Amino acid sequence: MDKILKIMFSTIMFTLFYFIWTGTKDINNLLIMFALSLIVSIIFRNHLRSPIFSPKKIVYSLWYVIFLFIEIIKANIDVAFRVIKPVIRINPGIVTVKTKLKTAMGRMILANSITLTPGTLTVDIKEDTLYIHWIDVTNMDEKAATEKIVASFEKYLEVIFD
Amino acid sequence: MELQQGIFILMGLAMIIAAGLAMHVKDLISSIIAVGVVSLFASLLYLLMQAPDVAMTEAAIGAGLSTLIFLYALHKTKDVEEEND
Amino acid sequence: MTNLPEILLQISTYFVSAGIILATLRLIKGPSMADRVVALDTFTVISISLITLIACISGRVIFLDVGMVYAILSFIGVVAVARHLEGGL
Amino acid sequence: MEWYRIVGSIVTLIGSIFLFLGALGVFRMPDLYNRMQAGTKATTLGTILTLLGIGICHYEWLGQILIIIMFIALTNPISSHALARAAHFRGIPLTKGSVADKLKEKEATEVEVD
Repeated sequence: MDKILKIMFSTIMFTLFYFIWTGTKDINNLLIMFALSLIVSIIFRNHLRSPIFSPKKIVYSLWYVIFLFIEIIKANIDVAFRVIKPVIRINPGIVTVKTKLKTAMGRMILANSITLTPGTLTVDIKEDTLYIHWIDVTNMDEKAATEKIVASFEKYLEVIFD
Repeated sequence: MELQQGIFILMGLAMIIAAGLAMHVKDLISSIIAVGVVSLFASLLYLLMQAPDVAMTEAAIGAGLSTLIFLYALHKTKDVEEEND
Repeated sequence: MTNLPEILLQISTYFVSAGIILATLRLIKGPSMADRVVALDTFTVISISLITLIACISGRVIFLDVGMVYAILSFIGVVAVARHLEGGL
Repeated sequence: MEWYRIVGSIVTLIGSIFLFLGALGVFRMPDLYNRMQAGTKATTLGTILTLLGIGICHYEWLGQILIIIMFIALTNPISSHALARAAHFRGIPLTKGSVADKLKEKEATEVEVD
């Protein structure tokens, strides 16, 4: 039952994307696209995620997107000031942090968010340890780095992907 | 009109430089990337000449598919090359 | 005053072109192949913006399709090269 | 008065300045990882703002432009992460004056255990 729900959800999403992309009004066109989406969804049925229906998760996702956008703007202003100075002043290194998230999807979103936020770039993930290239290392300790880099994202992601 | 011609000449020069890089570089992966860049510049040039369909095909085949095929071939022939060293 | 948007779009086209030239210089200079791949990635992503600007100036929707092809291409190319560097494919 | 076109073109101008700064960062930074930092962050926000500005100018294209923005925002960090991992696997070094390399220490201890 869960699998049928996943297949239906992804089929409808694919058809919706096709509709937004082409803006077609021809019903036959949309029916063909629906059939193709169904075939693709059935082929990839083992890799699909179940959709989020809980309202709390949706609210947290929206807050997370807004928070992430503000962080990205901060990161870009940081990069801009670093780049236009005549002498580039950096203090880079690779540090480790630990994450509390369990699911693979949550860890992927966390790694992508870390890549987009000020001065940090995810290099590798092994189990629950993230190896992060930090452009301005202020603290080599694992707990302090975790507190500084990961904690603000985990607060949201723990609710969304628990 | 002169500005547009200048942009065309600049892009042609960039294509020639990238093609020269593909011959000059020792490392094979860099050469493959340089060949892909020649295709990307050609595609941008087609785009500036108002031919988007040709540009799309050039980008998909020249820069995408041929790069993948070259990488696959390099992966297949690597063992032989290491034996010769 | 009426053609202020056109002037601003033209200035942004110059900025984007300068970015493409800088990425190409890094591609020529880059010491190792990984630097060249980074330059290629930057080049492709900046070209998407250039293509969309051209679409806005010339007013044809089909240029956006070319931009989408570039976006897919950049992702697949970089992931393929990374996969090859790690020894798979 | 087409105010939305002025707003859109100003957003596009800001985005293109960020794109230029990202390319400048790729050109000026000393080693691969720092280049990747500048490249990924600045090009992601620059592309988002440039496309969004054009979407405001031509509001009938907004659907397609939002799809491209979503695709880029999702795939750009992934490709950069894959490339950073592969480069570190290949042993491309960090620049001089780097403080720490915990990943290298980890790999070294794993080899000793084997």
